Amino acid sequence: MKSAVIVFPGSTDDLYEIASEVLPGDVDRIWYKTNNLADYDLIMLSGGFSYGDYLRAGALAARTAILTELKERADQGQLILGVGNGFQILLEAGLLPGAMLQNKGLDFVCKSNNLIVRNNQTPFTGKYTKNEVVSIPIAHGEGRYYCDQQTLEQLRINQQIVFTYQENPNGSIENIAGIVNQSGNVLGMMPHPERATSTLLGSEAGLKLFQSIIENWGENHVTEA
Amino acid sequence: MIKAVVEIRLKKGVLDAQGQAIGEVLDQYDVDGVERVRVGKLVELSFATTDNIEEQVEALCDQLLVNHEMEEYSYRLEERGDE
Amino acid sequence: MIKAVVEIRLKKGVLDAQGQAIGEVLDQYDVDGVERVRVGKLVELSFATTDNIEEQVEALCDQLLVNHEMEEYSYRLEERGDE
Amino acid sequence: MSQKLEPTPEVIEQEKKYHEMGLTDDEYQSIVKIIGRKPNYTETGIFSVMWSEHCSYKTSKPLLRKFSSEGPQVIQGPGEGAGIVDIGDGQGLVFKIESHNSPSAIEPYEGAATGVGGIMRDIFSMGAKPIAALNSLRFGRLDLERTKYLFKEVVRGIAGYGNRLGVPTVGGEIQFDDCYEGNPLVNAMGVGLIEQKDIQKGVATGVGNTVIYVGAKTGRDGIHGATFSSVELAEDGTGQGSDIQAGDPFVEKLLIDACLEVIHSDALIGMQDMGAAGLTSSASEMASKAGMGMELNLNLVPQREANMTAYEMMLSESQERMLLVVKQGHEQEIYDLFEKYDLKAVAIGKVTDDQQFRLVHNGEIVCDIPVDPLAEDAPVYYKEAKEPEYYQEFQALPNYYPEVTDYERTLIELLQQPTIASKESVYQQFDSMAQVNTVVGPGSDAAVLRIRGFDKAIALTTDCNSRYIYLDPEVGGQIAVAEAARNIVASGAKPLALTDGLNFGNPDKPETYWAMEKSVAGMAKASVALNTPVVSGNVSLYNEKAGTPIFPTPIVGMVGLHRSLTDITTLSFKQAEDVILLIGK
Ligand SMILES: Nc1ncnc2c1ncn2[C@@H]1O[C@H](COP(=O)(O)OP(=O)(O)O)[C@@H](O)[C@H]1O
Repeated sequence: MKSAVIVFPGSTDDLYEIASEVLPGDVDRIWYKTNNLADYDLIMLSGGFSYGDYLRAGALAARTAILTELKERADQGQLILGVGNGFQILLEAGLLPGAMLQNKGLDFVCKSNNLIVRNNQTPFTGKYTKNEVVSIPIAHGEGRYYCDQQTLEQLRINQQIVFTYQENPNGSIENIAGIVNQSGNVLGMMPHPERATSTLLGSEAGLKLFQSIIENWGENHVTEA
Repeated sequence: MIKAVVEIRLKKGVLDAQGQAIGEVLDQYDVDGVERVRVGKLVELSFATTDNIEEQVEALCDQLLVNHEMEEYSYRLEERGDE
Repeated sequence: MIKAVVEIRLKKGVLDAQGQAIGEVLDQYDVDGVERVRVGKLVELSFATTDNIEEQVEALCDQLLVNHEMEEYSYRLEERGDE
Repeated sequence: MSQKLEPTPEVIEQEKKYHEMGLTDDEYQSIVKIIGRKPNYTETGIFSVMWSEHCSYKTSKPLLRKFSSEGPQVIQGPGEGAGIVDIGDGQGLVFKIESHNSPSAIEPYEGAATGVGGIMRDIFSMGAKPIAALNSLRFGRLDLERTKYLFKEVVRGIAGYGNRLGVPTVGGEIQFDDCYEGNPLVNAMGVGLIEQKDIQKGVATGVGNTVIYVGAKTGRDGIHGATFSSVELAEDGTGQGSDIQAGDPFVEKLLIDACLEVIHSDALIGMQDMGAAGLTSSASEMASKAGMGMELNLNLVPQREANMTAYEMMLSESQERMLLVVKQGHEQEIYDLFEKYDLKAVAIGKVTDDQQFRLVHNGEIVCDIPVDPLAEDAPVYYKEAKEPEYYQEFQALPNYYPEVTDYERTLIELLQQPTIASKESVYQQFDSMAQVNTVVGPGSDAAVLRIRGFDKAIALTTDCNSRYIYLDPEVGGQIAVAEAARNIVASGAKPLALTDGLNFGNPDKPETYWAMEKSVAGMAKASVALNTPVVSGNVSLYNEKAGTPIFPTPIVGMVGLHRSLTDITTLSFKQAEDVILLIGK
């Protein structure tokens, strides 16, 4: 298995560092100016504040050239995971529907947080049970997910809502914390699974997300191996 | 020099949390007639040329400055002396 | 109904980090004439009355909406139909 | 040209223009003696900032000498950007406290934000990766509108800047008291992790080596900030709009990443951040430390505004700027490295061997002064100390034993005090988990971070109860250090060393100076007794509003080491029936 984490100016290396610990095979740190994403089984966009989150969270990063290639990769079915700012970038780039607004309470919120797994039939969530409650922390100032009614209807019908908040921390529509695209290969989520990979730090509920990805990869590669 | 002043607002129906928060503290002030507060963004683009300004402003708004999922915009052009 | 549209800008000399970052990303776009980008705030106040609007707008700007250490403002009044 | 408006050396002398810059008559006379002629406007300004309390510690130096910075665990004591202690495995912990009180009193968001930015530059300019931020905040009564505003904006500023850096804010403390009304305290502590072999110093060695400027452009921000923070606030607490220093955390994040890469380049000789007194202090200190001189061409300095004068450029406190000295001929590799991070590096001068600090602007020499006296020969003042009358009065009072009849009500009333109440609404705004090492975040005695890859962790805390210090500065100083050490121990770690943020009123008042002297003596004594040497610190004086000083507030920032992750202890009760012990007397 081969994974990449795309890093923009202002992104953090948290996801890259943790992914390197929990994923098998190579995990490459891809600076946004390079672009060759062809060989990766999993492409991740990390958290942080790309371009300071100026204008709108994720907006400026979403307009860089590497996103054009990322869109092609998404169309070809490669797995793409955006966490926090990575989710915001996927929205701004149109890889996922909807938009992100400033938290309803206006302030940045960092705390431990319970999520409900709404869809465990995605390549990212196979190891969870449906409606499982998992503790995965949040840390964001612009995490209020918004979309129009029609889009929301689509999300529901296609089972694209993957995670919801048990207690809504930011005013997101329908408590939405994470969604996939229609084909299910692109996941964006505001909570940080990479921060929930060790009991020492409070939770390891995020590990199953990475394990689900590994398992999914394994299933798709049995015949080739 | 020409300056484009772009006004970006949240679409109707999108909760304007900032405007609402300001609205809630208004009674502490010396105002009685304010019914509603809305907060938006102002982006000023100063142009070196005078060609195709309108196309350029609109292209920029469509591609970058405005997120059409939740925002809408309007703009005006101003002739400005050197600032 | 009268609406006051308040434009709030950073004072001259104050670093506009947002405008600067947007300006740098602009180079990647199909615009050639933009020399400078500045980002400000837009606040719209809708009034139920027609009395003392100017005083009220100015009082609010002075006391709440504008940070006078770093910002300055201007405003216009618009007659608006019911929105 | 605005430069024409500057007063001539004669006018500066005759009309005592140097007073406006905070220099005394005696100080002016020593400058004339040092350079052998009357200084021009730029030179006078440069001396005034370098000889300000903020840069020279001219009033506090005699007191700071009482602190011990000795100990086998100390790798770097006071003198560089920050102190360093050994945490084993070839690693060091770099840390320091910095105050940003006066900027925060005027523009709380930017004041607090740039306070975080400044302390982080002190950390990474030494080659350390910033791994944690803490703070210590003081405000007036929370029921006043102005206090609410200051409080809210300071917290937002710390969050807005710190969160964007990807550095977790893991702890701090907040107290409210009338004495801070109009004069809030905003102290920020930065902590970094370093491989001892990577330690950088701010030196400019090697004749002909190139001086490189990196980061944000220079504007007119905070001109006179360094001298300003050494003068009492005007009664209305207001300042000029245009010289507010605003921060850009995005650029700082790029600087962190780029600077941590450049330390591995053989071309790098020295690096320092442009903090208070910006270009002036960084350039002259780097030259002086190396026993060299420096010549800069100010026309090459990246400028944000038009028609800046030499004076303005040298005194500007624009944020997110670094000064590097690199080997001659290797400039391009440095430019390329920064370009990778979308940052521009430009050569602005070179190292000379004549020990002069020489500046050229528009083809003219606008400053030519010997660098050593500028950086090192600031006057030192031994102020008069006098025991305040209240002290004997208080000492004579009998001990007070509160009589509590309704314990439940008293408890609730206590918990309602803003100083005691939960600070969750504050620290929830800080990203306390960034970098994924926070074992114990805000809300406990001390924050605990794991050191990834090793079976060890570190503990961090800031503490100071200024009320105790007001009542008895010497004992209060001891209590502050002891409290910090207790917080470290309670988390399961061994206290290693401390940094201090000394916030006081006007030292020209003998009663204030007395409190400084006594509290420093108390802290020094406790730090020796507990084997926690003082490795760095900061002094902020003139914290007065309309002549009333704040309580003496010497803040202690302490670090400790857990030799194993299994040593970590947490605050909460674990299960029913467990025995509760009360230790101490
Ligand atoms: N400004 C702050 N920033 C971050 N954490 C804070 C801040 N103020 C308080 N805290 C956290 O809240 C907890 C309680 O603080 P405090 O009320 O000062 O208690 P204590 O007296 O035990 O130090 C501490 O863990 C502290 O780190």
